Amino acid sequence: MSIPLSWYLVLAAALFCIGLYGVLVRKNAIAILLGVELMLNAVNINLVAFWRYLDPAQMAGQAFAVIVFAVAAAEVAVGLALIISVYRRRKTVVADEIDLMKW
Amino acid sequence: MTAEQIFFLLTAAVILIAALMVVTVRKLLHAALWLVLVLFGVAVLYAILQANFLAVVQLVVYIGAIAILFIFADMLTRRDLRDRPGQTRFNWWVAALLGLAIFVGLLSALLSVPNVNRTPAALPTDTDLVAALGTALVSPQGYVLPFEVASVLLLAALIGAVYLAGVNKKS
Amino acid sequence: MSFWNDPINFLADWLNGVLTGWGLPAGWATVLVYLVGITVLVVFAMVLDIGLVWVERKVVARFQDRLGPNRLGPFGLIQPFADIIKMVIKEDITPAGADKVLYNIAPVLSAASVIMLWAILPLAANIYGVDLNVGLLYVVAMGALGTLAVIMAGWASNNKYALLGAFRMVANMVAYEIPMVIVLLIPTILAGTMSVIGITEAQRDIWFALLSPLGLIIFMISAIAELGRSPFDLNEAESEIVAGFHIEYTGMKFGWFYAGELLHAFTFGGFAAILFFGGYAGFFGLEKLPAFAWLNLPLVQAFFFILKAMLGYWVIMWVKYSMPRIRIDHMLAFNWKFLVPLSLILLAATAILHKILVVLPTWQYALGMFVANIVIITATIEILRSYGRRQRLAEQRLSPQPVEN
Amino acid sequence: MATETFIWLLPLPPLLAFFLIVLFTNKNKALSHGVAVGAAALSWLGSMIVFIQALGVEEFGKHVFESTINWLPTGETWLQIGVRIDPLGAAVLFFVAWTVLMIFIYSIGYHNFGQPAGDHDHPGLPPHGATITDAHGHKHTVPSVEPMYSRFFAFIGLFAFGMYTLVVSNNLLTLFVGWEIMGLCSYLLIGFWYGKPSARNAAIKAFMTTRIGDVFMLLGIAWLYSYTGSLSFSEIFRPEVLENMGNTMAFARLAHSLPGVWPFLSGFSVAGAIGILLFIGTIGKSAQWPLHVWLPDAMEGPTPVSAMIHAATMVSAGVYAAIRMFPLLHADQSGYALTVVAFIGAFTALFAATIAVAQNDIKRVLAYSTISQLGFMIAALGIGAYVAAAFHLVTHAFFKALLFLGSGSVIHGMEHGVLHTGNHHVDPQDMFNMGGLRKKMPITFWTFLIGGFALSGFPVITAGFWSKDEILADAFAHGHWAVFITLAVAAFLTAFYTMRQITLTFLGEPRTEEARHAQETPWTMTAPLVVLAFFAVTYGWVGIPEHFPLLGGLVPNWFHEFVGSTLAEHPEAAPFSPIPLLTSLGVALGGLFFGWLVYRNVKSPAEDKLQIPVLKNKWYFDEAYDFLFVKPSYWLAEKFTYLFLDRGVIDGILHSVARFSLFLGHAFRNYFDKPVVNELIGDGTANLVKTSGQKLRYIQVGRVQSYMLVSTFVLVLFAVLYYFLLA
Repeated sequence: MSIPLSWYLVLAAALFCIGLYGVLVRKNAIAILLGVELMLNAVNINLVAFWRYLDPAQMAGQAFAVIVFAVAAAEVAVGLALIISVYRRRKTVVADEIDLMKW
Repeated sequence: MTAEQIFFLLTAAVILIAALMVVTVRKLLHAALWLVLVLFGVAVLYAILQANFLAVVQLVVYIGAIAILFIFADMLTRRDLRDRPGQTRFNWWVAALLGLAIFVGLLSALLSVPNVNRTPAALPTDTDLVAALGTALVSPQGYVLPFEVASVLLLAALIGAVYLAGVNKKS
Repeated sequence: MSFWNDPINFLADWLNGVLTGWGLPAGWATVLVYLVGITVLVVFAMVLDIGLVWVERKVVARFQDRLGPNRLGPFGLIQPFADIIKMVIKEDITPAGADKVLYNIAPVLSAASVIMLWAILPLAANIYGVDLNVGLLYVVAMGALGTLAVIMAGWASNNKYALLGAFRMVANMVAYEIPMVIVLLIPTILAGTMSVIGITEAQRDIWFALLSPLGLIIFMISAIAELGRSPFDLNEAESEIVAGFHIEYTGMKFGWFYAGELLHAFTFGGFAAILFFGGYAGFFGLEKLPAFAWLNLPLVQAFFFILKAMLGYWVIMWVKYSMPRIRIDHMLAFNWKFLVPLSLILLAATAILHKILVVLPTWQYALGMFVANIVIITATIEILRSYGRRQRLAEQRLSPQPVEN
Repeated sequence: MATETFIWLLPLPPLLAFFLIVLFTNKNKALSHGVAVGAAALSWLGSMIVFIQALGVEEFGKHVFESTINWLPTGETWLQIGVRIDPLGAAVLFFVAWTVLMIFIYSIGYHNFGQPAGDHDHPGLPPHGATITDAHGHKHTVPSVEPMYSRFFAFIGLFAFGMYTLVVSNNLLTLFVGWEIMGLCSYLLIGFWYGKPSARNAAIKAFMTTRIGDVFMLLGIAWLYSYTGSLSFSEIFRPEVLENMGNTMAFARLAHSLPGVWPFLSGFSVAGAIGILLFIGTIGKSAQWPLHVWLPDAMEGPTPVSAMIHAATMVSAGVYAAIRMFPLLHADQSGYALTVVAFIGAFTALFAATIAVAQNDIKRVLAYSTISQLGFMIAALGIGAYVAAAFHLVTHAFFKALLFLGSGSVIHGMEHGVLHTGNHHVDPQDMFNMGGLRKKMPITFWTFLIGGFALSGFPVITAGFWSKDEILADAFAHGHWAVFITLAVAAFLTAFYTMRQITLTFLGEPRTEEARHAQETPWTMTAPLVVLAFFAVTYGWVGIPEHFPLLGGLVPNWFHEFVGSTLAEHPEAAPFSPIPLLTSLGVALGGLFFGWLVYRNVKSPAEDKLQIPVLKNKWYFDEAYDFLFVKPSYWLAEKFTYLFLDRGVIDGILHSVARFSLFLGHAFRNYFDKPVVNELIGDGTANLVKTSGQKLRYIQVGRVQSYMLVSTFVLVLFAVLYYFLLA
């Protein structure tokens, strides 16, 4: 007996929600990005699991996982660069304190 | 319950516990290292799913680059870390409830996939999966356009990150 | 199946038979055999590592016009064991304020990242751990784990020298990973696979070193940088930051780093042999002749592989003990402004030429590839020379001119 | 490669050379002439291959090399262009290839390649010579290299392209294209030394004069196309098409409404009218009366070479086109067209010969001689002697090229003498400054002598004799007495002025210090002379009439058979008669003898009895044209068009339009733009946005996670609602 598809789906959903929780509650902007990474990984697990369980000859799942990798890398690079840039100017990485754009 | 299932459950447990640690631990560096553990677990999952290429790329890109980047960023912005006792916002319980609600919603949506307890499909025996993925990514019948768009995005991100994080020499 | 033709499977079958004979279920027996195999592989690597300590010390002595260890045993062969005993019995210090868990994990992770490379290292056509179809990427992935170990060690030591050393090391490794990945694509293109076995088999007629000498050079440079050995050893530059990221480590924890580095160097020698010198095969088709059929015996192949790996390792040592240390900004500039563009050009040229020339007979194909490499090398040298000349002239203009009285 | 495809490539090397020189090699003189001469040699080689292949084809007149491509879509059909080499084309191609190659080689020497740059030479002026110091410290003035050397080779490359295009065309369109390219090049080359006012004026004159002919030619082409729907020779020369055109009255309505008023015009058929229009193009190009005035002035160009282009090659193109159009002229039932042609040709032949007698400039004599000889060909064409015209065209091209190159060589030698003495007031082109050059420039002398004898029609050995004799024989045989006598007189004058030229230039003793120091020119100039002299002698032997006494039948009359087969009906060779033979013998030898007799002792223009003002001044044609055309057009341009039409009428209208627009703009701005657009629409929108923004800004708290929390909450809310309401 091998692993049913549902196990992967449950795991991915849980990982996604943990990531979402992290995004919503962490004060540190870097930690918010960590949460985003968790969510992206949850998505990738689903993509790959569906690829494996539905039609392995069709490469869509893996291809999109690769593209998610690229997007994640880009997001982290730009996000962290933004945070560092903000930190240089304002000496803070707390997301709530970065509020220049309020009214 | 077979050895494979046990192995999966162990990995899943590691992933979930590590993920919870990521969103709860106070020291950001430890959070980043817990994230590495999550990522490693996900790589193991990929390996179980026989997505060898993705498993290795997960290690190279996520652990080798993204996690390192997090650790660097963390060290560069370190002063904040020790000054603050609470790392969690005041309304964390709202977020937790919302997360739970979304978890339930996602489950109900995902588990409604037909035949959700199916077993893995048979792998095509005649082709190399890595070669097939490579062909799919660069063939015009496959995903060459999204792939190229992603590479342009990466380039733009690279330039943007260098510009943002670099020290402006003029000012 | 005889031992001489397929030693690993022969032994595994024998062990499996023994275990099932004892009444174990077949599945458990297989798992146990695998575990035994892994253990044997790791032990082999570590024993080799002990030998490497001796080799390294002897070679460095020769380079420095000394004799090296020569008291314990014949030619000082027992010396490494004395070293190990010393390390094991030394006091194990954990600095105050250190992040204990990370501090203790780091050396293990460092050594593990090297030993895991041995999983895909084929000693002979049928002596290998596993034949991954993404073998080359796996090498890079393990390098990433090594990076992680370094930064963990540097952070956990709670020492500014350690952290500085770790930063340097990580900058070094992340940067040189890029030419490494690019240049790994060249054997991939030439062989049409990322599996190390496949690449080795593709070199039965001609070594990739002849098809892509420039690729070999770039690979060796980035491998040395990846190792953090001289001239890229500014992560442990003792004149500036004492000993880099392992400054606080003592005893066997330091031993793990040390062993890991030695084994890593040897392993990269091995990968150079696999990627460019035909690994266990690569006798230019000689083994197809009946008189040389013995070249296909696994133990002979393993012997030749170790020989080639030793040669690569020797080159790494040679460089290490003859080159001065490079400054960090020079090192990064060298990578980003020179090595990466050059490897990209080489990659593009190789890919295009491969597509064009692949229909030709082998010797014409090889000649075309070789000539292309030579052309790129010559052009590079010319560009460097003219750039250097301009640089020199500019400096001369800027420097104070001697006043003529 | 099929020969047809090969013919396409013939014109291309000189064109490539033109672009190469203009774009890349214009700084390097050796490279430039290398490219140009190489291109000319390539074309020459190709032409020879085509010519030899043409010789090998049985009944070549019926199996010509022809290939066409569709070029421009015109409604439902295509305008086709293509190449065609038939017997006439092959004969012309032969001499064009040879003369062009010779010009190119000659130009190297003529422009003093290898000499130092001049002391104070300017682009646009002829080189003035350079001073060099030899090993002993003596200063010498030597010829200096042309400052615009590369440009010259570019131009003649383009010129060669035009000529080849014209020759290989199978249709009037590309023929006209090549024709116009040559027109442009002749303009550029005549005005090559644009620093000289005379050269500028000559260039403009040549361009304008030939343009008159070209306009009529274009009209003819357009008429032809609208009538037959095609421009390709094989289409328009089909017998039924020709017959149709020949039988249709061109001006039927005119003749109907004005009966008997203009019987000459009304008798014209379409074929005749079109033929005459096209023939006017030839008049311009080949410098026939009354459009002959440009050719003598064209001698202002770089002395012999461009003169040679204009006189030996390009003007031949005009005659070539006329010969091509012969079937059209011939198809005219009334015969008026050919009469006009014959009249103009014969008149020009005589008229130009009279002027040539009184000229002192060595090149001008040759220029008028060219006009005269072209008149011979045109006259031959007019009396239906198709083959004779073509024959004279070819032989004339060779010996006139030889003469022009020879005269250039003479001038070059004289310039050497001028540089030696330093007396720049001596005109190196005036024959009265020469004399006795026979000893100084032997090669030039002997080749010039051969060319001159060929021009005069010296019996039996020279090519000119055979071709001219054939024209006279044809005129006699067909009973065109007027033409016969006119041409005989012209031939006498030809021999006379030729001998005058030779006597003044080469014989006797040097009349000036400069002539005493003249020098033979380099091999690049003399080698072409020798080659051309060879053809000036031998080319006549391919066309000896069969019934000629003694010589007839020794060699078959190849030229007549070959070129004659171009026409649908093979023309009969004229029956042999002693009268024209004796006439041509008499006029040639007589002219030569009298020329020598009269001028052997003449020392200066004053002693020359034939310097009659009316001849000296070319029958006052330039003055007449100036009074009749140039002055009135200046008046029209200045007084009427500029002052009245442009300044008065058109400017007035424009100014009032502008004033009205200004008024309208003011009105719009003050009564519409400012109040309505600016205040109501523009500012009003802005105010609206501003006010609403001020009210709404307070919901922005600036905390990114709060936003996200709210949006997640809303998402969950919607999901729940969706689930309960819709699912």
